[in-house]
Amino acid sequence: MSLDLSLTKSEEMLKSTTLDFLEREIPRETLEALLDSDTGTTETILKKVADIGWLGLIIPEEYGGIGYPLTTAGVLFEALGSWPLPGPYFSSGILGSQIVMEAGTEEQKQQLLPEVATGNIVLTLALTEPEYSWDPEGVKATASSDADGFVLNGVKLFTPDAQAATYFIVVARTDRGISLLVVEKKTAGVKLRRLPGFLAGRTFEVTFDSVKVPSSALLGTMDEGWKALEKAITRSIPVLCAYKVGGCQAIFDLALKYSRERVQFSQPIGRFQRVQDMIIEMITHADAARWTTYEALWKLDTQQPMAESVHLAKAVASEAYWQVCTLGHRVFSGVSYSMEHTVSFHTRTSRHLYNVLGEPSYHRQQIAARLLS
Amino acid sequence: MSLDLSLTKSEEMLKSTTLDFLEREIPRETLEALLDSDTGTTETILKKVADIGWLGLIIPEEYGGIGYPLTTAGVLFEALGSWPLPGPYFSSGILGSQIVMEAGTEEQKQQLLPEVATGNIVLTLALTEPEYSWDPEGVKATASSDADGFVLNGVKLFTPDAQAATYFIVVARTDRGISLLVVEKKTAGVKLRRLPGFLAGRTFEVTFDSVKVPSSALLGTMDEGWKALEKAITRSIPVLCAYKVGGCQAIFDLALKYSRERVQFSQPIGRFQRVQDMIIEMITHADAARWTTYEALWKLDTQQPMAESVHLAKAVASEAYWQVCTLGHRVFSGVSYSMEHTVSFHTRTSRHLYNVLGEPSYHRQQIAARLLS
Amino acid sequence: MDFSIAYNREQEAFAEEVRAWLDENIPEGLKNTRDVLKMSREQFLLRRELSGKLGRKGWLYPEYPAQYGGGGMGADSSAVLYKECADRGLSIPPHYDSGKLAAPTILVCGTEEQKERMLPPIFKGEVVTWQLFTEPEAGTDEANQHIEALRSESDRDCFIVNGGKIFVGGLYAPPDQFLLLTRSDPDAPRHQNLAMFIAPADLPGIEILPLDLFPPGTLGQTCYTAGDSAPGVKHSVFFDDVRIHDSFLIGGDRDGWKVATATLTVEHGDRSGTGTGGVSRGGVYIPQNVLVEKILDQCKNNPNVRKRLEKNPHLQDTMVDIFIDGQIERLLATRNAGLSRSGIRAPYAGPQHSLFLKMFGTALTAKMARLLGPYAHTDDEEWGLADDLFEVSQRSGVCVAPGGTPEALKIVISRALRIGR
Amino acid sequence: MDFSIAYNREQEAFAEEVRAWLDENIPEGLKNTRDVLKMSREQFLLRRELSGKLGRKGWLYPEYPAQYGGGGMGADSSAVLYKECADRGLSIPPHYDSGKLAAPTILVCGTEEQKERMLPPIFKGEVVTWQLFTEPEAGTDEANQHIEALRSESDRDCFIVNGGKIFVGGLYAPPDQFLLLTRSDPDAPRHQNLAMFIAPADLPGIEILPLDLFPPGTLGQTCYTAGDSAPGVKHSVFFDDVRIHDSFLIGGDRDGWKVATATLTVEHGDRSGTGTGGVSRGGVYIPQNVLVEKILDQCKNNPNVRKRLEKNPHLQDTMVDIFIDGQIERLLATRNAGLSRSGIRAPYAGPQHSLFLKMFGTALTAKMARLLGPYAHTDDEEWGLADDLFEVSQRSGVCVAPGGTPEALKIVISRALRIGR
Repeated sequence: MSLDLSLTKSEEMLKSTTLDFLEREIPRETLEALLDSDTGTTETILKKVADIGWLGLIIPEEYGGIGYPLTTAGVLFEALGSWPLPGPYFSSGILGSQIVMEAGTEEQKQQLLPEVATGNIVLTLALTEPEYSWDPEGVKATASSDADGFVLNGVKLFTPDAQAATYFIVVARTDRGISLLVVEKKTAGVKLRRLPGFLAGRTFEVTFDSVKVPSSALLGTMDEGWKALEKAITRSIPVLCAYKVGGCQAIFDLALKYSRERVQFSQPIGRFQRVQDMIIEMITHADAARWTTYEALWKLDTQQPMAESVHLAKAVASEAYWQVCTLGHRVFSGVSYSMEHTVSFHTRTSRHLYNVLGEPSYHRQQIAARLLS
Repeated sequence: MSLDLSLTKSEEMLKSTTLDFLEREIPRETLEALLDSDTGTTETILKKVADIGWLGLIIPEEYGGIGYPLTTAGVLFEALGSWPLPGPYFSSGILGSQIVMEAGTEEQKQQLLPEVATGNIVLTLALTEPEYSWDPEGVKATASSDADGFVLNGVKLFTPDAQAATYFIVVARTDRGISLLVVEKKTAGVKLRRLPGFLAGRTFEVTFDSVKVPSSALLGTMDEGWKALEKAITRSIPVLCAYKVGGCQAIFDLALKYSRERVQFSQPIGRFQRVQDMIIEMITHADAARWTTYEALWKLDTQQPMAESVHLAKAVASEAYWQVCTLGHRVFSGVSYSMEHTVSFHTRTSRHLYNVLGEPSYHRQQIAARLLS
Repeated sequence: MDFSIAYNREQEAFAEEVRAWLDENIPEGLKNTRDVLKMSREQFLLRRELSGKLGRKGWLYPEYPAQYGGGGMGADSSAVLYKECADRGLSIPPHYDSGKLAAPTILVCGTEEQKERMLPPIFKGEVVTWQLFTEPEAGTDEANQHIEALRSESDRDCFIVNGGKIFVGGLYAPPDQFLLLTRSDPDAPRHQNLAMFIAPADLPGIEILPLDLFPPGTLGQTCYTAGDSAPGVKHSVFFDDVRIHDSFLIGGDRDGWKVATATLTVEHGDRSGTGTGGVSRGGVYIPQNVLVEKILDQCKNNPNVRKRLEKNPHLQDTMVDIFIDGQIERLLATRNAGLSRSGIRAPYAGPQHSLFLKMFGTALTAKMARLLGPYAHTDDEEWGLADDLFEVSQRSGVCVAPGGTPEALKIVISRALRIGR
Repeated sequence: MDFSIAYNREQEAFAEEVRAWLDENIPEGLKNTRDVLKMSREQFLLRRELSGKLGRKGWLYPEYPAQYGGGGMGADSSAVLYKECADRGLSIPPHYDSGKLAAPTILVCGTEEQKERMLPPIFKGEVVTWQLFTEPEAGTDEANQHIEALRSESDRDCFIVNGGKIFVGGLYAPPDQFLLLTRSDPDAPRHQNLAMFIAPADLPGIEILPLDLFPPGTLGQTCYTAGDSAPGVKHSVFFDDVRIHDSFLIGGDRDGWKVATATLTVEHGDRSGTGTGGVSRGGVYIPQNVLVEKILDQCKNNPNVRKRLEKNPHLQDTMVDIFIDGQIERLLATRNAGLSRSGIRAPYAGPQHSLFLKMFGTALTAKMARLLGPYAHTDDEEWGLADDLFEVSQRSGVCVAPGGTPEALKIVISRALRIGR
């Protein structure tokens, strides 16, 4: 067997430089401001992270990226999740670039990917709609083609990072199928509204009201966008899971430390069996998320059959992040209800990310179908 | 409000005379022998319990019974469940008598019910088959009518108390529907085989191989047996639930006592938070089972809409009994793995009863259908 | 047995009177706000106005002795009051107030003079009280108080108070008085070193600061309608050489723990009737679980949610889970009401129900997310479901400390079962 | 990272050798019995015969030092042995034996003379050992031993042992020797009053009685194939003035707790490599979870079960639950194997996996009943599903004590995380 679960040298280095960067560039007050902002980032930060390669990490070298495997992206996003750093880095650098890779023509890849890597353009996927669904049947938005290109109509709901993005990858119905269109945010007829709610994250309602886009906006082949999109989503999911793994591990580490230091009834609370049980539950959630995630990444990187693994990782990691946050609040109790407490940061993030790219129930159903077929 | 959750005087008396009877007549060794036997009872015990009225408790006075409400039967069966006393008392005195009440002609009631009340005949329902189901579609056994009566063919699986019974109420397909037939066990072509398995309880495979039964065996109206059966089952379920409530409470009481007395690491184990959490979980299961059960009984006795309540009680009480047993083993640990330990008695009973008259998943599905309709 | 909680004839007659009175007396413009954070100061003042009216009528503390300004009613009548108000989305009192903790404390542990002086303003809705127990270092261990109240050397009738409290109070500051737990003797052994006060909130040296918290509420814990009694906002309160006259001291100089225990018993949900010296808290009223009802309603009647359930039939089982736990919760409350009515004491029953409710509330947030998807996380007017109820309960579902953490409740239950210390 | 556990070239070559050897050497008539209770004495003797053959080949304890009769192999080779045997439904050793606990005890704490005397018979499969730790009064508190082993007044080289052990051993009595924990000094403080022996089982004064237990097994806890290493039956063992020479004493007269701790660390699943003084237990072999596979197979391929799942689609989510937990369990085992291979020490990891497995096993019994209905509760040849696997696992799912109760494992994990004592 060649079993080896350690990080490579370059992954170790990426991890430590990332944590150093966060320590240096994203102090607590900055993080709070970012979490409350509409974009989750700033021009300056975006420029800096592009410079150190986060946005082009998995984009092949020929398109201006570094060309790392997905596992390496997992290591990066685990570090980001530990903070938890918000921002459109996943939406653009991972999911966006993967959609372009899977769906785009050679010309489009050449044109878009280097721009994604430098942060000059920021992509986000606009897929779900008022009738929330991750299946193609959920797509009701239409793109009718005319001589000049397309006219786009519809509402995209729960669209993440819409304010930070400069371009949307819009999933829309065309004559005989589903197509992907790259639409600039500032096009006339595009309207954004951030969804209110403490746990809604930075998700938006994006309305397309007779939006005219040129023919060149069509990503790849007409009517055949869904398959490419599905593949790109599948490849991206475990990287998002790694972000949650980072969150789980960070809360566990914090709670473990707190349980050793916080004294109640004249002893560290970690001495109490009830607190121990929470700690044990937390690390088991965190480990379950970690290893399902990295196995899925490994399978993707080594071109093995992996559909079940990806669904597994998303189902497990989303649930784990949710539960670890809830348990974190129970270990910390009162102090963790502060908006400025790290557990609160994670709770808000975990609730929002629970649904992004499919909530556990969706992925569980995919697993059920595969187990019975 | 007229809320009053106390027992009536006569219920209190029934409870205490029942517990006295069990104390006196069913000592530990007797109970062990009964639990291992094929019938769960003996001729002597059957005679005695008939004498004190257990078998005719809810049979109306005009048919030789006492005519108590179902709640009173719940009080009796709670006491029996605390032991836990096996035997065909529920199958015959409750479910059997209810089926006859709901389905039988006046003549059949007059003929059968007094015999049930005296224990001269013992009924049990033979419904489920190899394709296990609680819906009418699961019934594949056939009763073809000829000049002399019916010819019965089929296999009834997981039939409880078949060895103790003298008559089966067989559910079978007839020309245009489902009919109920009262078939004497000793009829030619009826074959019994007890299902092996530690947790299978006293359930049997009963084979009907071209069994000839007279026309008079038909209970009530031809082809219209299902509806009456369903009603009788609905009325009987909460009484069975009360038996489980008795089991839950008995294990909780035992475990609570043990947790006060058993010393580990120089203190009673009840001082440990992990043990406290088990105890708390046990009493909450027990109370949930208790109050869902008695509310369902109250609704039945006062002719209120009750379908959801009955499904609720069965779903909750079956799960509760299962879990309380499992927790009981965890509190007692090693000693409770003895075949002679009270928790083991209950574990065997709880596993077997989990499925009788529908497992929780069946009843949950019934609730779902009602919530959405 | 009889599980009926429908009004009997006398109750129905009284209910008619209550309804007419409420029609007449609910101040114009008072709105039903599920999200306490959205309650304006103006709305809060309208609610205080209603408190006063209820109080003068004897309906704010219906079961407390009439001689001190309470209603002197039986449990059956108070149940009517609670239910009729709840039907209009109002709790009693209709805003955050720890008077319901202060009142039994005074009644059980106060002197006759204190009862006569302190109870009527509470019962008549003239004052808002905040409970000040929790400290930065105390947490679940309420006996571990650091705030000091020492007899003044120069004036032995006065205590000098120094220190801070945290996570206390609600919308809007300042209140009129505090129920204040302090350490009165730094050298005395644990449980014999505390003093309890009912102290004015406007004494010199008191500073009240709001905290920026995960908006807390009671909704996620209780699943009940009355967002209006949720704190909404929590505060820190600092005491800097504050002089409190000992006429505000409840019990003796070192009786604070005994007095606090009586109060905590109420807070931890002892509804079994006799726990607070015979004072029931309207325990025979079994409120509707509005959150559960709304969820089930959305499943059945919201086309998007229904479609979701049809496409994902296993989610129907989550719906059934919620239904079942809601029924168990209702039945535990009914059981407690039944115990209360028949005067039977089962000390584990109250905190058991509180714990069940709390754990149900937390689990419910996860189940809602599963069942309802991202709709459960926004209070958008267009896309959020059922007003802002779901988002609010999501928020409060993680805040399980108010009213006792689950861990504190387990300690209380274990004690009641005589296995814990 | 590399998650691959497929054989590499050297492993494949060795596997071929192993397969050929097993073809040749598995005694004729040896049957694969899932239900240990159904294993006849004849079958047990065939398994002992196989033990001897494996032992003489160095394959019974493949990773232990060759100088004492072990295989002296690396983890990669031992993994092949475990896997090839598992593929034939056999564990190593192929019957209940506590030699795997006795061996590290002797290796870590024994004298050189003891190692040379005691290890070869174990490694060569010549003796069966039973662990004798549990006492009627001891339970989870293994330090609380009452059985007495006192130095004889007349003959200081001998101990006189009196007392009893319970819930020990397996099919079939008697074994050849005991790993015996005793109290050697009634007056010494806790943890300094114990002595550990490897003692012959046929000394005068020893009586072994079978217990009538809920048939225990490791199946429900481990979900793994090898019913053949489950105890099947447990016994009481009584000692009545039994003389044990001190050449059988492991460690000093009062070192028993230290010695036991080394043993318990192994039993509680420390597979992270260094916990037992560098001796791994084949931890790099990740066994298939046969029970989970059989359940999923029934869901897919048994028409009755499949119909049940189609009629009750919410049961499909229970199936997914089982799948997911099975995957997590496999990945935790893989993680431990990975740690072991890279020599990284994470002391919580071993007991964490054991605890997960145990809780999974218990929860699985309820999930099986839900998923499979009453079929899960019978081992009927006609109507039971998948041989008698389901009924057996139902039985053993409630017996969570062997190998450490969940509570004991939580204590171990908490210690490893440096929060518990």
